[in-house]
Amino acid sequence: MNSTVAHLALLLSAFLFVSGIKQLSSPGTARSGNARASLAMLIAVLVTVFQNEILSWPTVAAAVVTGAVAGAFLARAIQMTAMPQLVAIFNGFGGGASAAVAGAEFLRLVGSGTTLGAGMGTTIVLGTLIGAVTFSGSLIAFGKLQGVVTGNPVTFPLQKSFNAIFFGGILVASVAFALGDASPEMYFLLAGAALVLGILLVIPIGGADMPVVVSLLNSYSGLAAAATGFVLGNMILIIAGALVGASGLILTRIMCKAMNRSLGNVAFGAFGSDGPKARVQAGERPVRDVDAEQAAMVLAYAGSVVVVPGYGLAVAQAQHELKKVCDLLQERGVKVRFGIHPVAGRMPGHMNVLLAEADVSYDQLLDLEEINPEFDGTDVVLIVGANDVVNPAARDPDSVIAGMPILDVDRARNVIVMKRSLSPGFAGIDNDLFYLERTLMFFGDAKQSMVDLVREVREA
Amino acid sequence: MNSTVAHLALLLSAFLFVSGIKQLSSPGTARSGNARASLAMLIAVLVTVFQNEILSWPTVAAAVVTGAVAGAFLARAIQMTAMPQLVAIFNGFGGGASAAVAGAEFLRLVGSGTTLGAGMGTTIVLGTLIGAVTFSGSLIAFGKLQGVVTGNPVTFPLQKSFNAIFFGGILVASVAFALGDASPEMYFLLAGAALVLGILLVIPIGGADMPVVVSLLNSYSGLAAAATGFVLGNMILIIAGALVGASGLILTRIMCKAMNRSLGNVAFGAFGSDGPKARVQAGERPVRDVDAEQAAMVLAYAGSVVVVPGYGLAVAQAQHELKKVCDLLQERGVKVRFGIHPVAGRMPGHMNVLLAEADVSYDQLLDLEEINPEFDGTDVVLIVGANDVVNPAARDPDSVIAGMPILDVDRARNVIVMKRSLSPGFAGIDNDLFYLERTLMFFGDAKQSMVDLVREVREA
Amino acid sequence: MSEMLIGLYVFVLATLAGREVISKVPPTLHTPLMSGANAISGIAIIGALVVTGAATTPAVRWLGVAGIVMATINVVGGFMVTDRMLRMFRKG
Amino acid sequence: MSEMLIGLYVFVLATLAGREVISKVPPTLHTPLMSGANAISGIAIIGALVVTGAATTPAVRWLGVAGIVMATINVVGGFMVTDRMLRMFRKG
Ligand SMILES: NC(=O)c1ccc[n+]([C@@H]2O[C@H](COP(=O)([O-])OP(=O)(O)OC[C@H]3O[C@@H](n4cnc5c(N)ncnc54)[C@H](OP(=O)(O)O)[C@@H]3O)[C@@H](O)[C@H]2O)c1
Ligand SMILES: NC(=O)c1ccc[n+]([C@@H]2O[C@H](COP(=O)([O-])OP(=O)(O)OC[C@H]3O[C@@H](n4cnc5c(N)ncnc54)[C@H](OP(=O)(O)O)[C@@H]3O)[C@@H](O)[C@H]2O)c1
Repeated sequence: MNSTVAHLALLLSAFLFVSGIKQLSSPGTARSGNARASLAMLIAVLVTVFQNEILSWPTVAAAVVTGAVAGAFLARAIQMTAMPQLVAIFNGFGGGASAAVAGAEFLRLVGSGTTLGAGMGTTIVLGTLIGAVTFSGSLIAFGKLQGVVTGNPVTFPLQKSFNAIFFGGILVASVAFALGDASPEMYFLLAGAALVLGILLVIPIGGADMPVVVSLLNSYSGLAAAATGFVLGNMILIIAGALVGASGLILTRIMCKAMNRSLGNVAFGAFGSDGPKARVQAGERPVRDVDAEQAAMVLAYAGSVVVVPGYGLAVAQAQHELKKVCDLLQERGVKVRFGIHPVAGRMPGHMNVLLAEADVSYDQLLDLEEINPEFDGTDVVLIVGANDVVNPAARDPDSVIAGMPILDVDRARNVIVMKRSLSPGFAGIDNDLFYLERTLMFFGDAKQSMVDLVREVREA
Repeated sequence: MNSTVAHLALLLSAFLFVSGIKQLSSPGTARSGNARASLAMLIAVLVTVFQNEILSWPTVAAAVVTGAVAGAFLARAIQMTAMPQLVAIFNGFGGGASAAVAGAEFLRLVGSGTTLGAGMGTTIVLGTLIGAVTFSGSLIAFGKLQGVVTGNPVTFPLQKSFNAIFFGGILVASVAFALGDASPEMYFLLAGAALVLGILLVIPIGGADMPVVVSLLNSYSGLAAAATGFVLGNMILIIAGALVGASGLILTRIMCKAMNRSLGNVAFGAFGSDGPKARVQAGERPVRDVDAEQAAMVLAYAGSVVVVPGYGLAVAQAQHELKKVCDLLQERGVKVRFGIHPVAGRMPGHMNVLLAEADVSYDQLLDLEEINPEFDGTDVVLIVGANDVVNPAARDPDSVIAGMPILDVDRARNVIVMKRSLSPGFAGIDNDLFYLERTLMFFGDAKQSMVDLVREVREA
Repeated sequence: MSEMLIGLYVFVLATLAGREVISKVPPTLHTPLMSGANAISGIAIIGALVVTGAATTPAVRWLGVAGIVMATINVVGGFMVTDRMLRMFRKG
Repeated sequence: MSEMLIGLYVFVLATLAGREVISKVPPTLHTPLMSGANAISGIAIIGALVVTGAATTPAVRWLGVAGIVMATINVVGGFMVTDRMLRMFRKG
C-alpha cells in the first residue's frame, strides 16, 4: 500500500473514533457509534498489517486468533452484573499490551545497538510504567469486584509513607534510565517495580470504590497507548490513546463529583469497605412497615409513581420483576417513571444498563435534574435497594455525604422503601428517610419482595 | 529562542484559541474568552517574530503599527449598528492577507529558482483563490450592507451559466498551474480572475442575505489561512484557520436553518432584496390601531409582558427607549421578559447585542425554545419592529417561509405591534397576525413611538 | 519540527476534541462509554503488531505476542460487550 | 510522514475540536462569535510576517507588507470590536 494512502486511511480511522464516541451521546445512535469505533479499529489494524513487514505470519495470526476468541468468549459468557469486573480485566490487558510493546521496542533498539536519546528513553519508560501499573492495578480491582481479593481496604502501618518512598524510588530510577542507564536489567527492574506499585496503590482502596479506580486506570491505559505511539512515532496510537485518556479522566471526575469526594479521598481515604457495617440499632426509632399486599394497594391506587432503583436492585437481580410491576401499574393507568441518580449502583450509568436489560424504555428514565422538580406532584416513590442516593443527610453540612446531590424523594406524598433491613448503604450512615411518617418500609430481598408485589398488584 | 520552546509556545497558543472559543459559550466568561484568544494571537506573533529572521525591521514594524492603528480606530469609531459591515470588511482583509502571503511565497520560491511540486502548487493556488474570493466578495458585501452598492440582487441574462463557465475556467487553469505551468503571469491571471469571481458570486445576492454571505466568507478566510499554513508548513496557521473555517460553516448552517432555506437558495436564489416591496393594499382588511396612550394602558395594567424585538428596532435605534419602558413597567410590578428569535434582525444574535448595548440583563433574554411555552400565560406581547419571526404563515406548508420556526405570540392574550405600516418584512409576505382580533397595531417609527410610550407609561 | 513535537500537537488536539465529545455523553450511557473507551484503549494492538512483525529475537517476539493477545482480548471483548449492552437500550 | 500529511492530521483534529466547542455557543453570543472568529482568521499575520521578514526582492516585500497591514487590521480591529460588544453583555 502506498504510504500516503495508508496515512489517509489512518486519518479516516481517527475521524471514525471521534465521531463514533460522539454518536455515543444519544441512546438512539450509540450502537452505531460503537460499530463505527470498531470499524476504525479494524481499519487501523489492516493498514498496520499491510504497511509493515510481518516476518512471522503464523505467530502473529495465532496470537490474534487466540486473543479474539478469548475476548469474544468473555464478552458473551459474562453476566451483565459482572460488567465492572469485565471492564477491569479488559482494561488490565490493554495496559499490559502497552507495557509489552514498550518493552519489545526497547529490547529491539538495544539489540540493534542503538543508543536511546532522552526523548525515546522517557517515552519508553512512561509507556512501561503506566502500562504495568494499569495491568496489575486492574487485576487487583478485578479481584476485589469479583470477591477473589478482599473488598476491605488492606492497610498496614506507615502505608502511605512506604508507598510514597516506593513511588519516589521508581521516579528516580526512571529518570536515571531515561538519561542514560538504559540497560535491560534496569528496564526489567523498573517494570517489576511498576507492577508492584499497581498492587500497592489499589489494595488500600475499598471494593465499593473500585469503579472509580477502574475508570482512572482506563484513562491510564489510554495514556500508556499514547506513550507507545510516541515510542513508535505512530499517530493513530497517539490519537486513540488521547481519546481514551480524556474519557477516563472525565468519567472519574463525574463519579467523584456525584459522590462529592475528591479523587485524593478515593485513592487514599481507605473508604467504602464492602464488609460489615456498624449496624444501626434496630427498633431504636419506630418505622412503619408494610407487607406486599399493603404496598400493592398504595401503588395500584396512585396516580403517579416514580421508581428509584439503587445498588440493591442489582444485587437482588430483581429488574425483570420490577419491570413486570411497572407494566401492571401502567395497564391500570398509573403514570410510572424512573428517577436515576448518577451514582446509584456501583458504576456510572449502572441502573440504566440494568433497566435496559429488563427492556425498560430509556425515555422513561429521568436523571436527577429532570426528576427532582417532579417529586412535588408525585403520589408514590418506590425505592428499590437504594439508600445513600435518597439520604436527606446530604443536606446536613456535617454529614460524611454532605453536599452530594440527592433525589428529593421526601417531597412526594408517600414513599415505599424496599430493602432487607435498616442497614446503611455504601456510605455507612443511617438514613432519616426511613423514619418519616410518610415512609413505608417493605422489608425483604428485593427479588422475592418484587415477585410478591407482582402477584398482589395483579389482584389489587 | 530554542525551536522546541517556540513550538511549545505555539501549542499553548493553539490551546488558548480553542479554550478561548469555548469560553465564548457563556455570557459570563465570553469576555475573558476573547481576551484569551487575543493572547493566543499575541503569543503566535511574538514567537514568529523571534523565530524568523526579519531582514527589514523598519518595514515590518511600520506595517504592523499602521494596521494596528487603523484596526483600533475602526473598532472604536464604528456605530454598533454597523457591526455587520465592519465584520465584512475585516473579513475581507483577512482573506486578502492570506492571498498576499501565498503570492509572496510563490514569488520567493520562483525567484530562488525552486520548482514547485504538485502539493506546494496546489496549496499556493488554493490559498490565493480562496483568499482573493474572500477579499473581493467581502468588499461587495460591505458595500451592500453600507448602501454603497445596491442592496438589490444584480442579475443579468445567463448569469448562472456565465458564472459556472468562469468558475470552471479558473479551476482548469488552477490545475494546469499546480501541475506545472507555474509562471508568475499565470499566477497573477489566476489571482485577478479570483477577485472577479468574488464579485460575481456576491452581486446577485440580496443585501438582506449579506450576513449569511459574510459568515460563509468568514469560513473561507479561515480556510485560506489554513492553506497558507500548508504552504509554509506552519501548524498554528493550520489550527487557527481550521477553527475559523469550522466556526463560519456552523454559523452559516444555523442561519440557513433558522430561515428554513438551503445555502444554495441563499447563494443563487436572488432573494431578499432591500428595495421596495409589493405593498399590501392598506385598508383591504381591517386592523385595530391604537395610540401611545392606549398602548401604555394595556401594558401598564398587565401582569406579564414579553417583548419581541426585530429588525425594525435596530433600524430605529430605539433600544434605549425600549429599555426605559421596560424599567418603568417593572417598577410597576409587571413581569417583563424578552423573546429572542435566532434570526431576528440581520445577524445571528443581532438583538442580543442591541439589547446588551441598552444594558438589558442577558438573563431576561429567552430564546425560542424557552419562551414559546410561556406565551400561553402571557398577558401582553409587545412586538417592536419584528415581522417574519412572528408570522403564523410559517405554519402553512405553502408559504415561502414554511417550516421556519416562529415565536408563537398569537397564544398570548394581547399583542401590540409597533411598526410604521402594514408593509411586509424581509421575506416580503403579508402577516395575518396583524389582522387578529387580539392584535393592536401601534403605527409609527419605533424610536418616536417608544419616546411617546415612555411618557404615557409614566403617566398611566 | 521533531517527531516528538508533532506527536505532542496531535495529542493535545485529540484530547481537546475528545474532551468535548465525551462531555456530551449523558449519564444514561456512561457505562457503555466506559467499556467502549476501554475497547479503544486496545489500540495498543497496533503497536504490538508493529513490534512483533519486525521481531528478530525470540525475547522481542514473545513480548510482542503477549502484547497482541492481550490487546486483541481487550479490543474484541470490549467492543462486543459494549454492543451487547447497547443492544438492550430500547425506546419503548 | 510528509509535512503535507501531518498538516492534514492537524487540520482534521482542529476542525473536530472546533466544531464541538463552537456548536456549544448559544445564539445570544453568535454575533460576538462571528466577529471573534473573524479576528482569529487574521492569523494570516503569521504568514505575512514570515514572508516579509525573509523577503529579498521588492515585489515579495510589498506583497508581504500589504499582507501584514491587512492582517493586523483584521486582528486588532476584530478583537477590539468583539470586546466592545462583550463589554455590553451584563447580568442584571
Ligand atoms: N455508581 C457509581 O459510579 C458509584 C461508584 C462508587 C461508589 N458509589 C456509591 O455507591 C452508593 C450508591 O447508592 P445506592 O443508593 O445505589 O446504594 P447504597 O447506598 O449502597 O444502598 C444500597 C442498599 O441496597 C440494599 N440492598 C442490598 N442488597 C439488597 C437486596 N438483595 N434486596 C434489597 N435490598 C438490598 C442495602 O440495604 P439492606 O442491606 O438493608 O438490604 C443497601 O442499603 C453511593 O454512596 C455512591 O456514592 C457509586
Ligand atoms: N438574523 C439573521 O441572522 C438573518 C440573516 C439574514 C436574513 N434574516 C431574515 O431577516 C428577517 C428577520 O425578521 P424580523 O422579524 O426581525 O424582521 P423583518 O421580518 O425583516 O421585519 C422588520 C419589520 O420592521 C419594521 N421596521 C423597519 N424600520 C422600522 C422603524 N424605523 N420603526 C419601526 N418599525 C420598523 C418593518 O415594517 P414597516 O416597514 O411597516 O415599519 C418590517 O416589517 C427574517 O426573515 C430572517 O430570515 C435574518
